[in-house]
Formats: sequence, C-alpha cells, structure tokens
Amino acid sequence: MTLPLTPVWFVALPLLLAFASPLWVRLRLLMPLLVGTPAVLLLLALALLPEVRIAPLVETIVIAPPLGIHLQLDSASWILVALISFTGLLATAFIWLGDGESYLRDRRAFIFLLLLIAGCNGMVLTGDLFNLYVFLEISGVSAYALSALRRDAPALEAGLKYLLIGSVAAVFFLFAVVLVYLQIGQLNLAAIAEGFAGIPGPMQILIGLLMLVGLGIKAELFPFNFWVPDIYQGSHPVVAGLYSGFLVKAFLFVLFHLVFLLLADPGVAGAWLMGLGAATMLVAEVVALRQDDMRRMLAYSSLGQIGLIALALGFGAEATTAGGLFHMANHTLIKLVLFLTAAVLMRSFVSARLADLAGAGRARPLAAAFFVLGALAVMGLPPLNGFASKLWILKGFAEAGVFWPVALVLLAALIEAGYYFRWIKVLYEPRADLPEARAVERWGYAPIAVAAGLIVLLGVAPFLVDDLFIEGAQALLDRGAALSAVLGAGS
Amino acid sequence: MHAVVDSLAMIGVSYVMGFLFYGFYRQFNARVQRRWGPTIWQNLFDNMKFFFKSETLIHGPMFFFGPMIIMAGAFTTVLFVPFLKDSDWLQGFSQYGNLILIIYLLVVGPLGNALAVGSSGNPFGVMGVTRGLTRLMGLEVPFFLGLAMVMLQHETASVHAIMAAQDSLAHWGIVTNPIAFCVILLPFIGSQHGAPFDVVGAPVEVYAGPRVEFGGRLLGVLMTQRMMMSIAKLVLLVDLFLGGATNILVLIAKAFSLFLLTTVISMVFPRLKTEQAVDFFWKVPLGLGVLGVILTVWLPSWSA
Amino acid sequence: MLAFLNDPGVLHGIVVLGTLILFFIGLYGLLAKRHLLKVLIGIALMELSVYLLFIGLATSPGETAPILSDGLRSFTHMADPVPQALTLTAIVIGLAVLALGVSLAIQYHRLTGRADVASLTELKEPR
Amino acid sequence: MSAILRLLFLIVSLSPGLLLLAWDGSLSWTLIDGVRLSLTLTPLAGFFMVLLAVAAPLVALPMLRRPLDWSSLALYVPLVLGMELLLLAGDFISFFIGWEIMTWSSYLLLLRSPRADLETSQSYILFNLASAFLLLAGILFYYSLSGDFRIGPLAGTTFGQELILAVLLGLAFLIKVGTLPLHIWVPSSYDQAPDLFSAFLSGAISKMGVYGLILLLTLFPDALTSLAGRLLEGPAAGYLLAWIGVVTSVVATYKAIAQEDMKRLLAYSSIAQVGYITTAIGVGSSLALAGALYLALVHTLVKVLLFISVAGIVLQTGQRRFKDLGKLIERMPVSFFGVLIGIIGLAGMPPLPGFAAKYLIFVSLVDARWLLLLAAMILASTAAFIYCYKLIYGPFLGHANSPQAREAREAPLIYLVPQVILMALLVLFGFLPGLPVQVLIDPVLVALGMETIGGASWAELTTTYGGYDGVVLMLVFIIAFVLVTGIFLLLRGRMHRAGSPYDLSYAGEVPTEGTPLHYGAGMGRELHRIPLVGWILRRGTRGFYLGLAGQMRAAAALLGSLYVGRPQIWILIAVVVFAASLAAQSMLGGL
Repeated sequence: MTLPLTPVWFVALPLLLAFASPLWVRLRLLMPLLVGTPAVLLLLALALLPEVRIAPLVETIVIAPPLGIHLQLDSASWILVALISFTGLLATAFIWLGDGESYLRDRRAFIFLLLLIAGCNGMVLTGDLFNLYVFLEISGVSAYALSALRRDAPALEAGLKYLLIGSVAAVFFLFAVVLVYLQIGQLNLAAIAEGFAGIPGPMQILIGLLMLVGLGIKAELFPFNFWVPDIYQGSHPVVAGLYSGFLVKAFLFVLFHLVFLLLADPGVAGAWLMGLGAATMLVAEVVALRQDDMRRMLAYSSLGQIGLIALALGFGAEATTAGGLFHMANHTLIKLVLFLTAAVLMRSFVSARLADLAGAGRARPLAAAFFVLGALAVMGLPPLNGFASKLWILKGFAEAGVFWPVALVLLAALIEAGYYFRWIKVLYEPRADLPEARAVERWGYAPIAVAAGLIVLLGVAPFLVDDLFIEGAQALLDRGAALSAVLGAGS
Repeated sequence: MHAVVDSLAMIGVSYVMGFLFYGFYRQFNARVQRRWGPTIWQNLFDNMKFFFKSETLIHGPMFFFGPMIIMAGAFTTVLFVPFLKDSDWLQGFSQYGNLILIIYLLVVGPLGNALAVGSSGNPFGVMGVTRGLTRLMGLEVPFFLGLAMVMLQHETASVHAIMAAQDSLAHWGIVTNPIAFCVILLPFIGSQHGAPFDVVGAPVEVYAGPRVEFGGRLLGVLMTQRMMMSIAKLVLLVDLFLGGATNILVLIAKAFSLFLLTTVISMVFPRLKTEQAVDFFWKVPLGLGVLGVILTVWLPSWSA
Repeated sequence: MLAFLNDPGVLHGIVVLGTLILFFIGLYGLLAKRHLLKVLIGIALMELSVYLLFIGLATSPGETAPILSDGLRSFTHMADPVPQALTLTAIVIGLAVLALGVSLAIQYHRLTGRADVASLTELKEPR
Repeated sequence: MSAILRLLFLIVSLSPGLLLLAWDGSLSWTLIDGVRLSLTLTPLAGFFMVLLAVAAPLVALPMLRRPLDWSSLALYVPLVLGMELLLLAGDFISFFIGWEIMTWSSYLLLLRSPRADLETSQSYILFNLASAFLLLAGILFYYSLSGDFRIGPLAGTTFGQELILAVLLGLAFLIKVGTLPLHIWVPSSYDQAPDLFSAFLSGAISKMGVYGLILLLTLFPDALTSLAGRLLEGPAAGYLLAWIGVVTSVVATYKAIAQEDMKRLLAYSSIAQVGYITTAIGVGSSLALAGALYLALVHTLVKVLLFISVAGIVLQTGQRRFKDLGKLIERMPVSFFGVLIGIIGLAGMPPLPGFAAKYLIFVSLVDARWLLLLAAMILASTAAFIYCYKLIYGPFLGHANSPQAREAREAPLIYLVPQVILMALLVLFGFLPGLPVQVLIDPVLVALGMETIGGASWAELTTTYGGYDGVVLMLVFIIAFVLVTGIFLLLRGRMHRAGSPYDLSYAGEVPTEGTPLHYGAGMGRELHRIPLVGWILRRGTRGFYLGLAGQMRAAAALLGSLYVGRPQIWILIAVVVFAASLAAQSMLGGL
C-alpha cells in the first residue's frame, strides 16, 4: 500500500499518533515517535517543496470547494508548516536527548505536543473558516494543558490564566465566524473573500474588529498581550519556546492571511496592524528592561519581535513581507536557542532569576555562549540571521521611502540591546563564589547547536533561502492568484 | 665647514648677548630701585663659577641627562633662528625650519629638564615644573595667535620670507601688523620668565621651582641655556616685527631696544600667581587677539 | 396571540436581544466574579450565547429540521444544516475547554486551597 | 594543538598586512535579494588598513603571554576580521556588517576584564550600538536616495536630503570617535577594558570612526571644500565640525589632566587627539586631510605604544594610579623609554612625527584663515604637555609609593618587543617626516582628487607655507646633545650621586620615609583655580545620561504596570478597546 504524499498528513499524522498514545507507551516508542513525527513531517514538507513552488497544492476533503473543506499548501503556508515541523523536531529532540523533566516525557506531554503541532498545521493550511476555529481551539487547548503540565502552583496558574484569556479570544473569533456565515452563507475562505465586499460597511467593521481582538489576543499584539509574560514565565522554557517559536507565528500568519485574502484593499487594516505592531514592539522592549526573570525577559523580547513582524507584514510591500516571513523563521530559530538555553540554565541553577545566574557563564560556558549568540542574533547584529531579515525589512521600508518604521525598529533594537547586554554582562560577572551547577545531559546541547548553526548559516548565506521567502510573500500578497487557485480560473 | 663655523658663531653670539643683556637687566633694575647693583659682567662671572665647581650632586641618570637635553634644545633652537637677513652668516640651519618649528623647539628643552626635576624626587621642583607648564599653557595661546596673524599676513611660516618682506621701515611688522605685536608682547615677556609672570622660578615662601635640586655645573648649564633661549626669542621677534637685521650691530641694537621695552614693562607690575597669570593671558592678550582676528580676517572677508 | 413571532424580523430581533443579554451576563460573570468556577461558567455562558445567536439567526420560522424522511423528499423549507453542525462541533470543543478549565481549577484548589481568580499572583511583574 | 592555535591567531592578527600585500581586484556576491556585497580596497581604506596592520599584530603579540585567555584570543579574531571587512567594503552593507562585528566582538572582549562594571559595559555597547543604528538609518536613507548600496558620490540631491544624511552618518561616526558630548563611554571603557585591549581600542577601533567621517565627506560632491557654502577659506559645514573637534580636544585635555589613573588619562588623551583629527577633517583642504591622516597614523603608533607600556606596568605592579607608583625608571627602563617616546609623540614635540602632523594641521588652519580655531587648538595642545608630564612623572619618576612599585621588574619580553618596534617606527618617521606623506597619504589624496603634498625627499615635509627637514633637525639635536654631554663630562670636577632619595633641599626640613614626597596624584589640581578650567572640570555629561537611563526605567515601570497579572483586567482591557474602537469607527462612519 502506498500512501499519497498530501498536505493532509500534516494534520492527520500527529492527530492519529497522539490518539494512539497508549499503544506507544506499551511499545516504549513514546520518545522516538515524539521526535519522529515532526521529523517525518519535515521530510514530507521538503518532499512537497518542488511541487509547491510550481503551484499551490489544494487538498480537497470529500467535496470540492467552495462547498467542501480543503487544505491549501502554497509557498507562504509551506514556510509555516516547515517551521512548525522543524521547531517541533528540535524541541522534542531536546526533551528526548536532554533527559529533561519527567513530566515533559510522559504520555500527556506526548499527546499535547502532537496536538499542538497538528492544530498549528491545520490553522495554517486550512481553507475553511470554521475549520480555522476548530484548529484554533485544538492548538489552544493543547497549549493550556502544556502550560499546566508541571502541576505546581505557577504552572497551574499559567494554565488557568491562559485558558481564561484564550477562551475569550475563541469566543470573539467564533462570534466573527458566525457573523460571516450569517452574512455570506459560506465558510470557504476564498468564497468569503469574494463575497466580503458585499457585506454592509458597519458589519465589515464589526467582523473585522471581532477577528482582530480574537486573533490579536492569540497573536500577542498590544493591547491584547498582557497575558504573555505570565504564561511564558509559568510554563517550562521548552514549551514557552514552542509558543514563541511557532504557535504565535501561526496565529500571526492566520491574521495576516485573512487580512490579505478577505480585503481587496488591505491598506487601512494594514495600517492598523502596523500601528499595533509598532506599539507592541516598543512597549514590550521598554518593559523588558526591568525584568529579572529570564523566561519573562524572553517573553517580552518575543513580543517585541512579534511587533516587528506585524509591522513588516502590515506594510504589505513585497520586500517587507518577504523580510517579515524570513524574520518569522529567524526569530523562531533564535528563540528556540534562547529558550532551550534558558531550560539548560534553569536545570543547572534551579532558578532563572538574574541574581542567581550571575557568573553562570563561567560555570556553563557552552550554554552562556549559546545565549550570547542568540542575543546577538535577536538584536539583529551581523553576521547572524536576525540581521539579514531585519535588513530585508528595513530595506523594504527604505525602498518605499517610509522612514518612521525604520526609526522605530532601530530604536527598539537599541532598547533591546539595553537589556540583553545587561544579561550577558551578568552571566559573565566575575564572581568568587560561583553558583553550584547541577549536571545536565550533554546531548541536550545538540538541538541547540543545530539551531545555532542555522542562525549563523542563514546570517552568512541568506541567499540560499531568499527565493522561498520571496515566493511566500508573493503567495501571501497575491489575492487574485489565491482565489483562482481555489475557485478555478473563472472566478 | 661653513655650517660648523656659522653654528659656533651663532652659539657664541647668543651666549655673549644673553649674559650682557641680563647683566644690564640686573644693573638697570637696581638703579630703578635706587641701588648700585652688580656689574654688567656679574652674570658671566656667576656662570663661570658654576662651571668650575668641583662637586656636583646628582639624583640618578635622568637627573643628569635632563640639563643636557635642555642645553641641546637651546642650541638647536638658536641654530634654527636666522639672526641676519640677506647674509650667509649667522643663519644656522634656519632654512630647514620654520616659525612653528621654532615655537615648538622652544619647549623641547624645558620638557627634557622637567624629566630631570621629576627624577630628583623633590616635590617642590615638580610643583615648579607644573607651574611652568601651566604658565606655558596660558601664554602660548595668545602668543601663537599673534604669530598666526603674522603668518597669515605673509602667507608663509618661513622666517626668512617674513623678514624679506619687511624691506623698509614702513613694511616692518610692527607697523603693518601692530595688533599682532601687541598680542604677542605680554606673552613674550611671560615666555622670557620676566616679571610679572615669573612666579615659576621666583623665590616664594618655601623655595619651589624647577631648579630647586640643581647645583654646581648643572646649574651653570641651566643658566646658560636660559640666556641663549632668551636671545633666540628676542631675535625671533626682531625678525618678525622689526624687519630683521642686516648686520650684527643692527641686530644687537634692535634686540636691545626690544629687551628694554620688555624690561620696562616688567618692572612696573607686581608679580602674579600662576593662575592669575593664565587668566590674564586668556583675557587681555587673547581678547585683543580675538579682536584682531575679527578686524583683520573676518571683516575683510565679509565686506568682500 | 404570539403570531407576530412568526415574522422572521421580530423573531430574529428577539433572538439577538436575548443572546446579547446572555452574552453580557456571561461577560459580567467573567469580569466581576472571583471564584474560578464562576468565571469559567461566565465563559461558558458567553459561548452559549454565540451558539444561540447562530442557530437563532440561521433559522427562520416555518423551517423544519434538515432531515429527509417519509413525506419529506426535497430540501425545501428546511433549515440550513450547516449552522447546526457547526454549533454541535463548537459545543463539543467548548465542553472540552470547560472541562480542562474546571480540572485545572480543581487541581489548583487542591494544591493551594484557593479558588479565587485574584489569588493567581504567583506570576507577575517584578516589583 | 595549543601551538597551532596560537600560530593561527598570530596569522589572523597579521592578516591586515598580508591583505595589503596580496589584495588585488575585487570580490562580490549577493546577500539577499537586491543586496549585493562587494569588496575592494580603495586608497583611503588602504591607509586605515595600514593602521590596522600595525596595531593588530603588535597588540596580539603580548596577548599570547601565559596564562592564555583563549576566549579573548577567540574574540580577537572576529574583531580583526570584521574590521578588515569594514575597510574592504565597497558597499554600505558590508561596511555595516564589519562595523557591527567590530562592535559586538569588542564588547565581548571588554567583558573579559574583571574590572569592567555594568555601567561601563552598558554605556560602551549602547553608545556603540546607537552609533551603528544611526549608521544603518543613514545607510537606508542613502539607499532610498541612490537606489543602491554601493559607496559612491551622490548626485542630484537636495540640500535637505544631504543634511539628513550628513547628520545621521555624522552622528554615528562622531559617537565612534567619541567627540563631545557623545564621549562618555570612552574613558570608562578604555580604563576598564583588558589592559592590552585598550591599546587596540584607542589605536585601531577609534580610527574607524575617522575613516567613516572621511568616507562620509566623499559622498557629497565638494563636501571637503564647500559643503553648505564657504566660510573664510574653508567649507562652512566643516567649520562646525572643526569646532566640535576643538571643543572636544580642549575639554578632554583638561579632563585628562585631572585623572589620577594612567589608563583613564590615556583615554581622555585619545578623545583629545581624535578631536584634533576631527578638526582637521572639518578644514577639508588637502593639507588638513593630510594632517588628519598623519595624526591618525601617529596616534595609532603612540597610543598602542603607551597602552602596552602601561599594560606592562600594571602587569608588574598591579597598580594603575599615579599615587601608587613612582620611581620605576630604574626598574623598568625600557618601558620608561617607551612612555618617553610615546609622550613626545603625543605632545607633538619635534623631532618626532607628532609634530609633523600637528604642523600640517596648524598650517591648514592658518591657510583656511580659521585663526580662532587655531588658538583653541593651541590651548588644548599646550595643555597636553601637563598630562604628558604627569604620565611620565607619576609612574617613573619621583618616589616609589607602594611595595609593588619598589619591587617591580621589567615587563616581560613579549611586552617589550612591540614597544621597541613602535619606538623605532616613531624615530624613523621623526627622521623622515615625508615618508608617510609620500608613501601613505599622497595616494589617498590622489584618489580623493586633491593636490598631493609630498616634497622632494622623504626627509622633508613641505607645505605652501614652508616646511622643515627632519634629518637636519634630528641630526642637529643629536649632535648638540652629544657635544654638550661630552664637553660637560670633560670639564673639571666630579659628580656623585645623592646618598639617599631623601637627600633633598626640602625647604629646610629633613624629609623621611613618611613624608609625602610624590606629587603624582595632585599634579594639575591647581588648574581648578583658573576660572575657565575650573568651569570645564566641574561639568560632565554623566548626570545627563544617568538621568536618561533613569527616565527609561521609569517608563519601563509605568508601561510594566499595564502587564498586571490578573486575567480579568486583561479581558476588560480587550473588551474596552474593542468597544472603544467600534464606537470610534461607527462615529467616524456616521459622521
């Protein structure tokens, strides 16, 4: 029997494996499968890449669109899918190889991690609005559960808080879905896009705002992102790395995908999102200055980068969009390095607080070196990947002759340097009484090293991949092509 | 051979002139104060006496080399100042140098000596050096500004060319550029260690000054170089403002009249503290200089 | 007597009004109550109001259930089946979220003895 | 293994020199879509590459002293390579990449010092990154004007656009060279950096800002002669730059005099020297530019020499304050000569080449008729004598003031070799002041389309205002010195050395070991009593920047208070924002 290589596996495989988990426990295959699933998905994505670059793959489930449900893998969503699989691979490899906390290695963690991957893949791929809601809830529920996995008071608190705010977001989004259906009578995104202009103006605004609040909360945009630091701080750093690595990216992608697909003229909405992005970036970077918990600091830093990406995507020019997508990928790699390093440091020194980590760089030189690398990359210093994508974004703004985002981005980077370099300085603090470091599994460094290697590689040779992102940007921005791919050339 | 003889002649001339001028100064000073004062040769005798002292106390090698550096500096300075114009003699190596170089050569020696003072280990000596450098900092600004005005006027830094341009009394620097002369005059007195700017080496309540540790032959060396340096500076000013000199008698006459002028000014003012001196240099001569720059540089360029 | 309710406009108006009231009750519970379970119930109420709104507005008076059976052989005068299917799905999802929330709340209560939203203060900005 | 690594390290440190010898042609490739990197070696960059080629290996050599600090060696490699990239850059993106690599690797090197505190390291990196980001903003603006990242003259720009570009890039480079009031990061970081690395910071890294400044001026046609019109005989915009440079020099010189720590003194002196260079660039004539480049060369030689000598002193005594040292002249004679030659070069005294550089700058100021600037520059450059004297008196002369200073030994050979090389170079250029002009500076002037100033021979330095001959000057001085010393020794009488260091004419008292006889710490303190100097010394920018940091923290606290840990408030905010924007939209729509 041969299984056709289709995008549906991105959702189906993790779902199936997750629900069959009791079997894997018995067969002692839990860890290999946890790492193997994203690995297989990554291979699948790579295998599909040549086809995707020619034309978007539309996978129909049962009935053809616009009536049925379909998954659509184009150049833009491919980037996200590959990113999700790759991030999942590195994070799970860290859990396995790093011999980490037992609660990350049991069956529940296995289920929720795979569900999270399935949910995010589904969100990115689906061409159906209600399916989007379903996948949004799947990834949401698994994320709430992952946050609470440790089952001590902070973890449960994080899970509860996440659940409360996440449910509200879901309600808002559901409300928007309901209104859309009532107005258009369609759920297929392409069909909605065709009919959206026919909705009365005030209703468009209401739907838009409902979606903005719903997805804005999930995509961590200011002023809907006040929950983020608490949740990142309460969750295990690896889980937080997944949130920052692909969960929020998936939501952000969905948000902009909807904007560019539904609106014939995304200018106004784009300007709103640019404003929100700029506010997110600046506020988060400023607040990060006073953080003394590494996870919380990284959370704010992550917010800042999300704001930058929103700023870039909202502008809607090809160069900024390509740069924004590239920055998404780069930020994922960087935050993975930083959060996994934070996990190593936390395991070594039990605490993630600034005061307790003073001098840690001399006890854990490798971890500290990775932290420095990640910090340099996140600030956009060459020759690391953060620089390449930031340059691309800024170049896009400069080409268009718009300079206020350039000024804000550079200001934010300067503020960011203010706290990252404080952490670096403290990590290398000369201290007579070095903190006692608990042993960590050396293999745990392997996934970090892979990500770090990519950070350097993409920084030195971004021309290896820049075509992918240009095609992704074109796919994201070209509304007509997206519609005709689903509905046929005549529409 | 010519160069060697010429150099020796220059050194000799400046030596003799220096001691005679300062001998005159002592006597003149005494007469003004209604004393008889020493003979005009007294300085020369003192100097000879120092040179033939049999005992000299030193504080380490640098203490010995400092006076040698300052003496070599004095010789070099003298050799780079042209004494006469339109003559082959008493030129030294001045065609290889220029005005700015001479100004800087004037301070090479004192800095070399400062090393010796430092190595003596006497804090009062070092205090004197610091005072000297402070005074230098004060006087150099208006001094150099005045020189710059001269250089700008003649569009050259070569002393020869400046001298050559002053071919008649009407073209003397003091006539064509009186502001520059006024600006330079007081700092010049300061650079000659003259009153009222002579606190550096002067007796105060505890003896402090660069020479506090020196004695014997080393003190003789210091004395000699000071006389020669003074003459070098006098001749330089003669070259710049009084049209230079065509023969040695004119040179002595012009230098002496300039010396007399500075001596007279020195005598009527009470001594200033170092900080007061610096402040004075930065207010009066420098203010005059700024005014001069505005008048001679800015205004013509605006009206043009 | 209630015949005016057969007018779709009136009925839909009542549905909108009712569900909005329900929505705001839920929102009030979510924002003002301090017990975790009450807050969760507030969320459930909000979700419920959205379901009701969906079903209510997607159906007009006189439409029957979209099921073919004896005598009903064509899809005329039937309600649109999609909202109902969607609502069912949404209810299942909402239930899952609610269950997870309640279980977390119970665990939190067991661990700390507290069930107050305001007592979730372990994670906060540094002073 | 270790030997191979050390050899590799040395090869990297020599690579700027090798590059100079071996580089020909150019190299280019695409970084991302539309961004093409290209590397060439222009004569201007070649000049600064020479500085790097001198500084890099000479600083690297003493770094190989055991015990080796491998992290420092590893960080030195990207630093040198980044600077090479910066100099080879034919386009602004490679320039920026090199600039940033230089920035972060030098920061991490700074952290290797156990003395670096948080305030210093933060100010170092934040100022340098601010410089880098201003640079990037300027580059992007340049890109929007020219449509290309290649470095080349702009055409068809308005004055407003030129002004924006000049301000952005100019501020970036002025931060790097450390002019007032953007200098606050310099003294503390030069002071607290690892001792040898300070030499590199001052000798090589600060020169990159100078390179940038000159490069900036080449972007505008006629920038060097008449940007923003002419004032007297020079460019009006340059007049402003020149005053910035001179004020920097004056203030930094007085601050240097007031320092009680050798490295801080040298740091302020670096600021002052770079201030002169800035002034000369402002004048912009070929004489001035030659002076600027010459001074950059001399300053590199001198500061590397001085910082390495000081590093040797600190290594052997563990002391760095003037009041804790003294009388090392007999214990560390080579270092003494290093510092002696260094301060003669630093003070710009003839016959060493420092004078040649200052001479060119002075003449160019007279030539431009900017006499007030000249006066201010003379002020700084004469006041510099005081700190130069302090620098040699404090450690080497007077009385030994600490047990370590009494028992110190000469610095290790690996520290002395670079010092000797640098001393030899300085003396060589003293003999042949025209050598750097003809070999190094004239090609740059030709490339910039200016008149060359080289004379007939290497011994001469010529200008339209006259020049001087280094060989004659040096020979006269040396012969005079030999003659004087010889005659003195031939004279009758004998010398004998004082029996004890306390054998002094001490105002009639007899000093003992307990008497404070070292004047190292207090030297220059009396300058406070001069009104102008006192006014300068009482002022500083630290308070301003600390205040700025405080404001930033306050803003962080204020915005941080939005991030309350209470879900209900998050939801409330979301609902309120939703309602408010809905209301606003409907109002706008209704209106």
